[in-house]
Amino acid sequence: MREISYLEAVREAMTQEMERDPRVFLIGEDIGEYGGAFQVSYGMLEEFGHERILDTPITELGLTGAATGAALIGMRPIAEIMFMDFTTLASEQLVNQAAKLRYMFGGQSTVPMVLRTPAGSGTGAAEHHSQSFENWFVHVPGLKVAMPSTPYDAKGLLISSIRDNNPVVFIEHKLLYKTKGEVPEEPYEIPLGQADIKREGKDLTIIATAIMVKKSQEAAEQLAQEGIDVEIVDPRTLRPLDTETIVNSVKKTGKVLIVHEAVKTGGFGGELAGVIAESEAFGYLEAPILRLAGREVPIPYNRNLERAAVPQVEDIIEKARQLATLKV
Amino acid sequence: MREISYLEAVREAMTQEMERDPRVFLIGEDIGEYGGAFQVSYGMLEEFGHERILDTPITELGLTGAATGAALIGMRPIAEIMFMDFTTLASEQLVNQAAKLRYMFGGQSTVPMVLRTPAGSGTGAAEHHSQSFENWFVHVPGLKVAMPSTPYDAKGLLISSIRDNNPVVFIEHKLLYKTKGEVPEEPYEIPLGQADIKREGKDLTIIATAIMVKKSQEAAEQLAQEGIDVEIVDPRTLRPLDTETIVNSVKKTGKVLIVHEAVKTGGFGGELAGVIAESEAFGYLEAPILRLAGREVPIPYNRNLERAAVPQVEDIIEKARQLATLKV
Amino acid sequence: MTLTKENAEKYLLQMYQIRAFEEQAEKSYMAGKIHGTMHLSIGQEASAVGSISTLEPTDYIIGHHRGHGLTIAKGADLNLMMAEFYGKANGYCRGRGGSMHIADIKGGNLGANGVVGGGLPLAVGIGIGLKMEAENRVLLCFFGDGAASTGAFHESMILAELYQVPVVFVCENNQYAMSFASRDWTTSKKIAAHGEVYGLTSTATDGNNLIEVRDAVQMGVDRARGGGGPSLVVNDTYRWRGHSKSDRNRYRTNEEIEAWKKKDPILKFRKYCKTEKLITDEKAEEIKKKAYADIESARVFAESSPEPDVQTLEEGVYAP
Amino acid sequence: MTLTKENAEKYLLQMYQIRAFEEQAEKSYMAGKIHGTMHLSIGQEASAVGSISTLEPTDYIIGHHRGHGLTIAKGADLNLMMAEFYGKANGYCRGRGGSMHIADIKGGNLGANGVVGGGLPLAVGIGIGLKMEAENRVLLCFFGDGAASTGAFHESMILAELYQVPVVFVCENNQYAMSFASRDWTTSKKIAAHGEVYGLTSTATDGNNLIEVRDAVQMGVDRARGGGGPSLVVNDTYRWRGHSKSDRNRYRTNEEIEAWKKKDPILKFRKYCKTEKLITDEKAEEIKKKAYADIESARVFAESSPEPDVQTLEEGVYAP
Ligand SMILES: Cc1ncc(C[n+]2csc(CCOP(=O)(O)OP(=O)(O)O)c2C)c(N)n1
Ligand SMILES: Cc1ncc(C[n+]2csc(CCOP(=O)(O)OP(=O)(O)O)c2C)c(N)n1
Ligand SMILES: [Mg+2]
Ligand SMILES: [Mg+2]
Repeated sequence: MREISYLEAVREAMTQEMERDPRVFLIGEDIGEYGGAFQVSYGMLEEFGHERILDTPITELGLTGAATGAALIGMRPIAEIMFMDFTTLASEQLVNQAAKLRYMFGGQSTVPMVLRTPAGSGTGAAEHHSQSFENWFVHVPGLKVAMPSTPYDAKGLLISSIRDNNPVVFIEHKLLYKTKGEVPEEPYEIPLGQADIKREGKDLTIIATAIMVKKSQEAAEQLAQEGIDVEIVDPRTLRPLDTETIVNSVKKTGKVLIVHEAVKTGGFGGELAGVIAESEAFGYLEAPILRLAGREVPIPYNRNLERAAVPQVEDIIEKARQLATLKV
Repeated sequence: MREISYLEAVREAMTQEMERDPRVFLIGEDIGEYGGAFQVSYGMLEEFGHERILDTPITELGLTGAATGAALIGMRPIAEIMFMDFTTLASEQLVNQAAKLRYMFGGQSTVPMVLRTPAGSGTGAAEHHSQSFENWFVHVPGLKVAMPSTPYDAKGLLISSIRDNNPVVFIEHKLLYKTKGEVPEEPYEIPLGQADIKREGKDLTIIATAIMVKKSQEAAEQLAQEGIDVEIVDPRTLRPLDTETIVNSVKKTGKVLIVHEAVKTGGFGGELAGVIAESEAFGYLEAPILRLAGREVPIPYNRNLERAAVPQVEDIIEKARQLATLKV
Repeated sequence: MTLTKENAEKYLLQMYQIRAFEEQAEKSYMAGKIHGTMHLSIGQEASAVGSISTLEPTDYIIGHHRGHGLTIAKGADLNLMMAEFYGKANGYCRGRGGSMHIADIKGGNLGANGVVGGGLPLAVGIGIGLKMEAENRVLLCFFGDGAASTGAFHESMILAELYQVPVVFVCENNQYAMSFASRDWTTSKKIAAHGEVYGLTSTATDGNNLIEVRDAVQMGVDRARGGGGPSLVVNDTYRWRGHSKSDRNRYRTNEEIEAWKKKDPILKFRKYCKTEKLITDEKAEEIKKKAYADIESARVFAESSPEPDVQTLEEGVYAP
Repeated sequence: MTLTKENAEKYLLQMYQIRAFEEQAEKSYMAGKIHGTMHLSIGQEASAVGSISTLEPTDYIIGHHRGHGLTIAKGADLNLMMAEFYGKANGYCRGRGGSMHIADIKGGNLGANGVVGGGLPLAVGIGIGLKMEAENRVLLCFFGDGAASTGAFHESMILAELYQVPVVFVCENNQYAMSFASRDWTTSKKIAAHGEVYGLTSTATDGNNLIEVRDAVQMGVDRARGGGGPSLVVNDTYRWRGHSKSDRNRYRTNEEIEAWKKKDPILKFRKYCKTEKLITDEKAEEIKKKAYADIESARVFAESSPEPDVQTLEEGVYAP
């Protein structure tokens, strides 16, 4: 099958949905001529024009609210926040408005919108351009949260997100933008709330998100040579969460390592640990539930410090090895 | 000893620290003549005047940034965000600036400030005035997060927070404001990062925060009559977390129920579950780690719905009973 | 624009309904029948009715926390509205929203908002949507003087002008944001001056004069409908009651309150209608009576309505 | 204010140091020695130097993402600055901040900021602190035209005026926020007009004319120091380079860039100094040479400096 990049997959999903549905439009900073800070919407202005590619000044709160308002009367906007760090400026409209309008109004309305934003470190952009806040939005009923790790998932999840009648926070990882993979040309949906087993294995389960899926896959190859057979579960959607797939995998392997890039404390790994520790998988656990996640620091600038601040393949290998030998 | 209310304890802490240290000042909406939406700073304008009680227009981002900036050059501001729901508007300055300035500048500066805000439901104020976002800020290195459950803790933790050289998010619970308890008149500190065992017990551990401590205490009385002896651990500070006290309690009882008001998914309970499940306490667990927390809804207006949206004494009793009988 | 007799009666009825609704709300609260807080707009009725009188039924409004008046002026069913205020299952929002979040989407009321300034960015997007659907509808977006100090206001004005949305922004300047006096930093004229710099045609009115309000908003509505983009109207008015139930009125004097009560928008309108021979005193009293009776039956309706079933708690968080 | 020969030479040196620093930065980046992005202010040197020339050493500045020029004008040690740009252990921020976050707290530079508009609310608070400490210090707060569209700008202007803080807000209007042209919605005059409505004395300058910039900012500084509160100066200027390394300059023409290059602030200042007989051509060339030599030794210093030890990663998150 044809291979395209993660970035192209995102762009293709948006383009195809805009061709299909005139209510879909883009709004964000520098998404027109500039093509977006990461060139995700490059070329779309030519096809869709200024009526449907709305370039904004620097107004994270305003543009997120504008997307929400348009959705409230039936449009299907896709807002882009240039870096996830700046969702801090947008969160009032996302959390208090988009997520709640339907419930607060007793179900009278829907808010079908997507807020796309790139997260993650690794580009040397330092403290204000490298954060991962997915668990903030997982914590908000009314929102859905998707976080693809491959081009295939990116396209299918984004199409589902655009077609979903609820606000979806769609988190892309900067370092995945250029990764390539097989992606069908025609539009397709991956249901929100369906995890994917990225690798089958029997010794231990790694639950990983976004770029940590890729790193875990690399780690797994090496661990396989050491005789450790890793199963990798990628939730793909963090809210709603496919608890079943996760629980089944842990029941099968009896051991689980959770890996994400966001800071460990207060992160999504805690939620996963909680879900597992309260589930029937608990009785199958042969070792403590381990978490490997971002260190307790803002992301620093220096390349080596930056690298040390988030899990790397070698860290995953080491932790998995440790887990493989652990016993209750 | 003298009994005062939680609200008075907060006010006394601020007053005593302002008397002691001229660098301490208050900034927030309607904190002057109005006395604050909950009357926490009532009367302080008379004592300290407009130079140190800065009433602001509605500018959550601006006033939080103003507190941060003042702290950056050596003042010790206490900012009030009228409802925790509106920290969504302030989080850029809190998370990207206050929390990071020190690290980002390589340790050149300090940001000694407190951001006080009331969280929680139960006042019939509905979706936009009832939320609990503590885990958002627990997720941010550079911040500390305190969440007192009694007047005694409120005063001691607030004094420590004001004297701390780092930004502290100080979360008060609206329904606790009128609760009373013994509080020494002189200033005292409760170290940030020190949990408190609110009740000793041997059958199971309840880890609860803020108003859930009080509800858990009520539940424990009743459970005691049924022969279930509950230990209640109140972390008091969520970041830094007193892992040791928690782990020791779980090792002792072998069973743990986590109770908080914030929405369950993505909440601090996950973090606690994660901490326990990865610790040496794991091997002592005789049952799954249970979490009881806010339901997956925005807080609704109607009194009964509102009540049903967060854990009540009877829910805690039921869950604890269930846990007491559970076996791996 | 000249005022027909029919319209004059309608406006007077609506203003009285607002007043009666809020007086009832206050009573119900005092009687312990209501859990929570509320924000009364008594004294501001002309701003709500005058502004919304310019709309077609298919047009939209979006409101703010002090929104009872707006909701009534947009033609809400008083029973469903009172039921919502009481948190009942058959209220507009099934009891989930209450006073601060009443919406009537079918009726073109896109809802009140608990976040000051929260509706402003939404209004920009609604305006974008209205342009896209090209059915020539317009939106009135209401906000307070306090909201004018929020970052949301600034960003929304810039975006509204950039996209030339068919929106009239109506600032109900009741002189205070809670205890914060607008005189300290911004007057109606200043808010309008900001609007001008953003590029919006901006007018400050005597917000207690329904005719003046209506004329100013009508210009904005015509401009919006004609594709001329957004505008701003600032209605200078006053709330007679405290900010909410927690208010002790420490920040203002009784004299000030009394002085404003003398500028009662309802009496002002009655006087005008009498002079213009549109409504006699007898007719006005009749209208008033009807308004209070309407509210009384809404109260009865609300009080006899069922509580929501707690089993339904999780309904409506997500759309299918 | 008249310009002494000594100051003229100092300003020219600083402008050349800025230009040289950024040219070097670009070269180091191109050579793959730098990880990350950067924002160059080549073409805007007069705004930085002219503004900051008005300060006493004990005064403060707070900057923005395009902050190299500001840092140099505030008197940073070029070695420590270049080391920080290279992410080295002995850089100003121990390699943690990099290009976008250079601060020199002891030198009164309270830091660059990665969040557009992020420094504005901080400036209000610094101003509050300066009033409380009552040592008569003032702050210059720099931000771009793009930052003027943020809610942070609006809230900060309102608070600054309310508390009468000793701050001069300096908007470096380089005509674009990334690709967003300020001509579409706000010009320097419009930004200044906003300032006036907030109550700040506001001036728009030819930001490539150091003397004009200095005079305008000096008025603000004098006012602030004299207890007269905040003011706003908007320097009209242009960045010659792309926004950052991801920029492909699709949104502007080469003609426009070339036209602005003709208004080079350094050459403009040299011409002025020659006419005024302050600096001869020979002296100017000498100064230029020194500037480039300073930067060259900073480069050598930076490149031979040690990398931070990854064991120190967690140092400095919390203060003791
Ligand atoms: C963002 C935000 N901050 C604070 C509040 C608390 N609050 C509710 S209403 C209000 C005053 C609003 O003033 P204004 O906009 O003038 O409307 P008014 O109440 O005068 O009608 C405040 C501060 C809020 N609801 N939202
Ligand atoms: C809040 C926020 N939104 C978006 C960005 C991405 N960004 C970085 S610089 C920039 C343009 C800033 O324009 P301006 O303020 O005019 O400064 P200039 O870059 O022109 O010097 C943008 C959009 C950011 N850093 N912060
Ligand atoms: Mg008001
Ligand atoms: Mg610019």
